[in-house]
Amino acid sequence: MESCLKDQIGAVLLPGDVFTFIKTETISLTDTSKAEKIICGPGLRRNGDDVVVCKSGVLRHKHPNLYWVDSQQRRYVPVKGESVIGIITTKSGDVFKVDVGGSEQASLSYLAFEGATKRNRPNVQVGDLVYAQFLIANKDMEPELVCIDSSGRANGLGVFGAGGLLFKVSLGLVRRLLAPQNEIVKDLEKLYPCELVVGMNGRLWARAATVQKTLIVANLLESSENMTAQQRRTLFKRVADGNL
Amino acid sequence: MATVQLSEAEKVYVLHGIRDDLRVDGRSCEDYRHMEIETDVVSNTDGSAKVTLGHTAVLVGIKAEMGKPRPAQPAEGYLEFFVDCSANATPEFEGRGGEELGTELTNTLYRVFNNKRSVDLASLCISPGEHCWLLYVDVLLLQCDGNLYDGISIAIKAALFNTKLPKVLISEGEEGGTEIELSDDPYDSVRLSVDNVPCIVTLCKVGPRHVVDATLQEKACSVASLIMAVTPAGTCTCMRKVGGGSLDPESFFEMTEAGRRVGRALHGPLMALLSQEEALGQKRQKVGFLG
Amino acid sequence: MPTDTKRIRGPEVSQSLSRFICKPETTLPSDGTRADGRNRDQVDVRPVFVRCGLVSQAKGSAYIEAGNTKLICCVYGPKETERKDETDMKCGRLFADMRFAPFSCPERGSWIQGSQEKDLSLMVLESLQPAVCLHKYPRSQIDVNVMVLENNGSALAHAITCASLALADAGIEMYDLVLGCSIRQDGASYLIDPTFLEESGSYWASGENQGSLTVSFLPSLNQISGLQSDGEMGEGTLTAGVRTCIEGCYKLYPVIQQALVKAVRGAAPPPSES
Amino acid sequence: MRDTPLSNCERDFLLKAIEEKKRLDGRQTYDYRNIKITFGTDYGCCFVDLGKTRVMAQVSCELVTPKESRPNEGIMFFNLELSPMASPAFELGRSSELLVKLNRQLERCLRNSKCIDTESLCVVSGEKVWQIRVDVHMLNHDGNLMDATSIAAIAALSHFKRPDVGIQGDEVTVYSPEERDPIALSIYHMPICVSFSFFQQGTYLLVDPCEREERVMDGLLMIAMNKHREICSIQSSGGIMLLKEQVLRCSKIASVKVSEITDLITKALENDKKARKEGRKCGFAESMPQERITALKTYETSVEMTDLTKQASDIVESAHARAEIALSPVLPAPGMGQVGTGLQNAWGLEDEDDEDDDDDEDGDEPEVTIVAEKRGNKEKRERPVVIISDSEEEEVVILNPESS
Amino acid sequence: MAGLELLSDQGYRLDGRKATELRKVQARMGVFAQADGSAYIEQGNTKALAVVYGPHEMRGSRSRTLHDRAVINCQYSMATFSTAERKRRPHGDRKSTEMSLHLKQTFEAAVMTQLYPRSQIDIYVKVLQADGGNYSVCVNAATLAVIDAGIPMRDYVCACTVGFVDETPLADLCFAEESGGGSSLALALLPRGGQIALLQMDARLHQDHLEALMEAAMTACKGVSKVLDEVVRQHLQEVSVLTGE
Repeated sequence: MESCLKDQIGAVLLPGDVFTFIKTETISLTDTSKAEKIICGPGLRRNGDDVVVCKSGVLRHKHPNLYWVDSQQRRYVPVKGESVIGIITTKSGDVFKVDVGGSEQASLSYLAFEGATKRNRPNVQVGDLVYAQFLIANKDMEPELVCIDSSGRANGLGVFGAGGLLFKVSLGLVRRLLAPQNEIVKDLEKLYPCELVVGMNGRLWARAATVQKTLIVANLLESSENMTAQQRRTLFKRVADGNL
Repeated sequence: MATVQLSEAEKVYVLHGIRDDLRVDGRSCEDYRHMEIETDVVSNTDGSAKVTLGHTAVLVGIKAEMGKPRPAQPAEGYLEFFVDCSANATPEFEGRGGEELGTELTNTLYRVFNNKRSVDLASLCISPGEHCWLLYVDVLLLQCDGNLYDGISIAIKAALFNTKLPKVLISEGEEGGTEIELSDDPYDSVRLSVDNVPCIVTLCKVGPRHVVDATLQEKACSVASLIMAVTPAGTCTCMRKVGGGSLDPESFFEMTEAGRRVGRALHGPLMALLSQEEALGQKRQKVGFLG
Repeated sequence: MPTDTKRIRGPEVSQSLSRFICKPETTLPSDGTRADGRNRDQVDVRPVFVRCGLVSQAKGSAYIEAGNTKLICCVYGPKETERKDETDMKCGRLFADMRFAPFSCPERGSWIQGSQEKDLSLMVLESLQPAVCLHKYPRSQIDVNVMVLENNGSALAHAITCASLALADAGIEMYDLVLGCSIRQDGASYLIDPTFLEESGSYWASGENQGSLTVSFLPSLNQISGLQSDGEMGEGTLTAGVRTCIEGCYKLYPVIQQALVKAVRGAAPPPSES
Repeated sequence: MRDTPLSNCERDFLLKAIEEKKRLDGRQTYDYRNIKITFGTDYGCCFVDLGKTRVMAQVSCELVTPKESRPNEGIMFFNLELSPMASPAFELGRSSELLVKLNRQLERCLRNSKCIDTESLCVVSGEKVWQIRVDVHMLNHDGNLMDATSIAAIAALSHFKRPDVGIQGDEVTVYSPEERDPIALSIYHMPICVSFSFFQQGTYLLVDPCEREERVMDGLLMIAMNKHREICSIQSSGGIMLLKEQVLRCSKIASVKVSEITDLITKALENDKKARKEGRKCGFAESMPQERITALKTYETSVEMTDLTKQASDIVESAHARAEIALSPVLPAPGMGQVGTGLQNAWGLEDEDDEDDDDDEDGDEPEVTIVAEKRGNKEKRERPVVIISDSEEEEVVILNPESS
Repeated sequence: MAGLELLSDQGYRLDGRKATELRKVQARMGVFAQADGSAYIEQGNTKALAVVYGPHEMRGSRSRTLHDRAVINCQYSMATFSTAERKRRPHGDRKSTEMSLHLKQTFEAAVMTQLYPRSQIDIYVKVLQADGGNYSVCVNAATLAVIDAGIPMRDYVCACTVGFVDETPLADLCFAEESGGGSSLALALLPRGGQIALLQMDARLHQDHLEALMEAAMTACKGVSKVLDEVVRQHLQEVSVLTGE
């Protein structure tokens, strides 16, 4: 049954495409361990004996048996454990309301910051950016963010953002950027030093030495969304040569 | 402020005062507050009046337009009422907030004038079935401090008194139709008779007694009030109970009696005042809101 | 004026047919019996037909027929109040809405609520309010909807009666029933429970609105809960009119009570076999 | 649906960038974004793209009775629609402050300036006149709706043709386009609205703000003008304090911008006319202000390679001609009109030498621009997928302003 | 221009004024007892009332609350009898909504809103009689009302409408001049700093004349501000000095 999925790796799938698995009529008694198992990632659903595609995109595979559809979605859906960039919209009671670009605002407790206690509240203003991780994210509950890890350390999370630029890209690009050894990031590194915060919700924050360079970085990233590696390299090279 | 919130202690104080015929501001139960009337305050209108009753301030403008008589009453003109509860009075009236109260007041005014004697509608007719005067009576509520009905009705009466309609000359046109000509001379005008225009008296039942010209505090203490439109002759052109309470028949009859008495007493001084002001003529220093 | 955007209306210049029908002189004789055989100057209300619980979806409902005046009333609630910002949450709120069906009058009416209907709604509300134990329903609202199916006079009075019946049918706690009655003055005599023609007809015959009066009354408590009059009336006529109306209400009272008892019996579980 | 809130970080950055005369898309302070004017198949239908802002205007007409006060004048009616499609902040059917503001400004800009001969719209005095209705729909909101709206409305009005009528006695006959050629409206002049946004209590000024800039601005000044340098309306909005000098300076900038845009509209109309005459279904015209590499996210403009050199050399010339205009003052000298001609690199390479990266080559300005053109083309050619051909675009005819 | 000669050869206007002359301005503060601030102004035949409530808690939807400053809420309405032709609705039409918006902008610029975070200031203006320059008169009335309410402002906001006829700027237009078809410019000014809080112009005007027109408007505004200043001073004298302080 895996074979038919395997055949399609890298192909564009559309919602409603069905993978049917031909049942072997004869059950081999000797080969019990052959029962195939696959894991359906985002965009694939099991429907009875079939696997149905529910998002359009490219089918990806990860060894040994993980399959998912890589879609160019723009709207973010909170997932537990993901790190996102949020904007504080209101302070209410002992929680902040945070806009993460999802369907609902997430809540962030005052106490979910490193070193925060009842007495010692973090200095967070409305409109500030926070890099936070989802503690709770499911369809039935209000999503909740934290800015500490399980041991109470900030570990890179928390309020940030002075002097940089926030912009939005597609979720696909964000995932590409976060992939280990990503080419774009590498190319960018060569160009000049800059800071980059990547939120899984499609928000990027960049800061370089000057406003000018920050803008260049932002524009480069935005435009590398739809570029081939070749195009990107020439572009980056020209920037590096100072032709921009 | 269209309504106020009163604490129980305040209510008791007001109630006890009224029981002893001594109200919070020193009046007795059938006294009106200080009232100021000025006519001819808006020059764009054909008649206007401004009345303040305590803090209640009402401005009425009457505009006459030439219109077609209603098919059912071809030989009569008619009146159109509109009450604008402006946000000036209270922020609650902002936007459409004043509409509910405005409709209520407007409907009552239509009822008050729903008879032939209040205003001589036949005199508003120019040529039967074709042309008549249509009086737009626009009430502007500038400040609410209780007893809106009385203030409005007095202002309307004063404004009607002040209304001057240009004289109309009807001549036979060349093609058989009638031609209508308005007199250019501003002094050559027709006045309306306001002798039978009723004044509204609102009686508020507070505890066992009733008061006229209730302030907002007193209104907050009362469960029900009775609105009566009383003509100088003592007849009643409209009566209705407002508020969430009920009245027993005996006190109801008492109240109608009092209302009639107060209403009749109101007309004399009002008319005297209006003619007095009129007599001052053009020399009169117009005060408006500047005073 | 609100305008109806949902329907295509006839041209503005169009007029009702009735205006062009050459009517026979409708001047009612100012003495003798009335057109429908009732007597003047007597508390001679039209016989009424009352039935509760016709609308199954509503919490309570009532239908009333007096002569050709037919109306139906539904009560919904008590339910959670829609307006949360109201400061006074100790008491429940009563909402009343009275409408005329477009076909209810000789001339076609509009679908949207006119100012006259709003006025009548307010009257219904204020008449019912004293009778309902609103303090028993804090933070909630009760909706009363009255639809006039056919208007042959005294619609308001019957609407009040019908609404109080529907409230009782809905099991809303009340101090008393509310009954409505109206009269119309014609010269020296009065017509109780006037028909549509008498309401408007006598106006043109004598050329003057000699006064009409609607009273709503709580019969057990002997309280006037609502009153509305227009047309010029002297003191004597007014007081006499109110008394007559009260009398009229008392005449209606047993009929309404009976209907209610019948409704309650019908709704009660069958008595255990005995 | 609520709009994404603006973070403090974005606000601070934008303001800082503006102080340094940088804009998000690499434009200069007085530059317009790409303007593209497209006409639909019907008369009186016009799409305007202003960068990513996109509006559509449709003109229609109807015979109505005139207003009593003006018995022999036609009626102009303007209606704007902020559909939720354009921005999540817009709600359908609610008249927001923005809508009222835009609508009134459009009315003032086009009706009160009497740019259309309303008397010629009279058919029978006091009985029948044409009512010209202009519906403008916002399709995408990326700032500066007003300018896009005014361009779309006036272009659509100029494009529109009403049916001819004949009067015989009391009878009014409306002829179908087959019977008699429809008649264009007589337009006296073309008022075009130019928006200026102010930052830092009026210290900084930008033309054609994009959506993010609009969110951080203090106030807006809209000036409607025609190419005869007649001001048709001025409207300031947002609680800013202006000084007289600023208003006068804006009016000067506006006059230059207006003449550029007017030329563009005229050209677009001509192209459309030509296309129609040649029997093609629909016309298209596109402005092609100087394509610039610095705005890395270039709009998918179609540049033909054939006259690349010509265009580039044009730019080189113009750049040389105007090279003396300094970029540094906050508000350049009055009368500065060479706005957005691409003479300078928006990335301000002049200060790059002292930076510690490998980006040390200071760009010769004209050269840069040429490269810019090249890149734009390359991108265009190498990424044919990007152009999603929908039905409307299929009928598009590419007309290069340089070649036409 | 509709056959009317707006400016005679001798330089007089329809109502006998000179080109730069303002109409007679009369004003009074503290007209109503219940409002937090109120004022009434007559500018020629244009009469307007302004009432201020606030700063108070936000009313209605709380979502409009600003955490760093007060919200200014304006409503402009015209009495139905204020114009020569009766108006059907006092407010809610497009023009009134726009006017409300403009008033709001003007006062957002002038009132020191940052002193009252999370609160609301209501300014309600009612035109009782309209005879040209409605916006300007309303601004002037509202300024007085805001002062009467004791809300801190940067400066008076004075507004004036000017027109342009025969190459001459006319100050403080009346209705006949406004409807004459010439260009008219409404300008709200903070006179001390010469800052323009609102600028609005209608109808065609050549760019070269703009400066002269604005200059005339600013001069007229300064004239108005003198009158208002006097009114305020006199009012304060009456309420504080004469009552025995």
